[in-house]
Amino acid sequence: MHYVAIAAQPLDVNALYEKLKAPQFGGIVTFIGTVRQWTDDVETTSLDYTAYTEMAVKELTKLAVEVEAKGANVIIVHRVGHLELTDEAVFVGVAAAHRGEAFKWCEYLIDTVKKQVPIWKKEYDTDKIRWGGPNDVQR
Amino acid sequence: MHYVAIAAQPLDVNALYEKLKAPQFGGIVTFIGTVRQWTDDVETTSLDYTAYTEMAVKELTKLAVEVEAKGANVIIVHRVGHLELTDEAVFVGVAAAHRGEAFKWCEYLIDTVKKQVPIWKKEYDTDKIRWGGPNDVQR
Amino acid sequence: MMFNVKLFAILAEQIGRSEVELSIATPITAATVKAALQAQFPQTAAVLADCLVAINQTFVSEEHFAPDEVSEIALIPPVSGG
Amino acid sequence: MMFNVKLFAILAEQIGRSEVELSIATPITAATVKAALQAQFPQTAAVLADCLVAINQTFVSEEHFAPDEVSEIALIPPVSGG
Repeated sequence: MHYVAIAAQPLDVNALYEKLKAPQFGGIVTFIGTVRQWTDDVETTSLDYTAYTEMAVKELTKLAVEVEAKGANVIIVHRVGHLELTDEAVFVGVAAAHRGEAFKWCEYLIDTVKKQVPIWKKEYDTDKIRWGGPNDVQR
Repeated sequence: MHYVAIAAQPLDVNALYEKLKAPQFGGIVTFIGTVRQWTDDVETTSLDYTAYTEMAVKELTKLAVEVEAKGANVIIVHRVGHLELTDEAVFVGVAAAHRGEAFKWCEYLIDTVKKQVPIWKKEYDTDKIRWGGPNDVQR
Repeated sequence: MMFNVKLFAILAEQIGRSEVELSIATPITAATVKAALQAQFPQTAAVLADCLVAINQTFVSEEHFAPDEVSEIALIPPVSGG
Repeated sequence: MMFNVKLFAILAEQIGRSEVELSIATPITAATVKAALQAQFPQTAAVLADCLVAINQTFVSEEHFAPDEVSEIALIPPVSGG
């Protein structure tokens, strides 16, 4: 059963992981995006995430339902608010029968979240503030 | 800095995850293998894992060092002993600068662990006991 | 007709508000929404070029909407979650 | 010469021991180790066909070892970790 959310509080990674476990699934893949200090020669000190929350939850739900229909448990939670270095920005977890599917579906989900879910990053770098970061491509 | 182990006690997934975090890494991918109930029409009730522990640790260390040399933190811990359904058998975690690398390296590590690290599964199925499981191919 | 339009991220920052009331030509499409914002806030033109439009919390492009089909309009700057 | 050889998993179960002392022809190779086990425990032939040999905790195949180079020998049935 999927669980998706936009969260104003720090992500409880362990609690989210525990929700994925089930006897029919043998492979659990999680992706956790954390706030990184360096992007090439740009140094980040902190981030603010904002979201169009209601629409973001709808988009996340669509994605989770799509992957769960193939046979999986899916969890996607994205943080909003102010984040410091190493704080968790996003948790994407997939439990599936076999590991190949779990890897493939987890990567698909985070790739798609980054492309089409209405969430925005305002990045505080040491040289200036950037909406979307220095290289707003798939990284 | 890598951490590898053969563990006789249940895996503390959260503590292992926490070891991966670092300001230079923005993408953390973990694979957790859990004891699955069904493999096609074979029902598993529990497993015993045994290892050639000293050699297994050497093999895991080689793998971790190889991947960390590309720029990553790596954790690989495999459980031995008696496991029940949904218990964690293996934790493989990779923290890297970008998510594509973290996915690729994590999958490479678990694929390779399953192929060449001296660890063995004795599977208690409802019809009989199987060394290696019903389909000892990459699943 | 007058509609409230939600703004986010860099667009909200540029205009200093998270919602504006705009006069939008009907039938409503992504293009008429964008044209309405640009008419009232020409300084948004560069950002607006990269924005998407969501009507009733769904991305739209060529679709046409009658006024009574529209309960929520939003301008979506390039997303950067994850 | 006599050497202790470690056994694991199904092989240990078949023989009922986790280590056996075997007379192995020198120089030592994967083939001489396997031949030695099969000579003493012919019932292991089928399993042995799929086994690898580790000398000093490293998989070996064609390499030759003098007796004084060998500190540990193990027979490795098909692994099934993960």
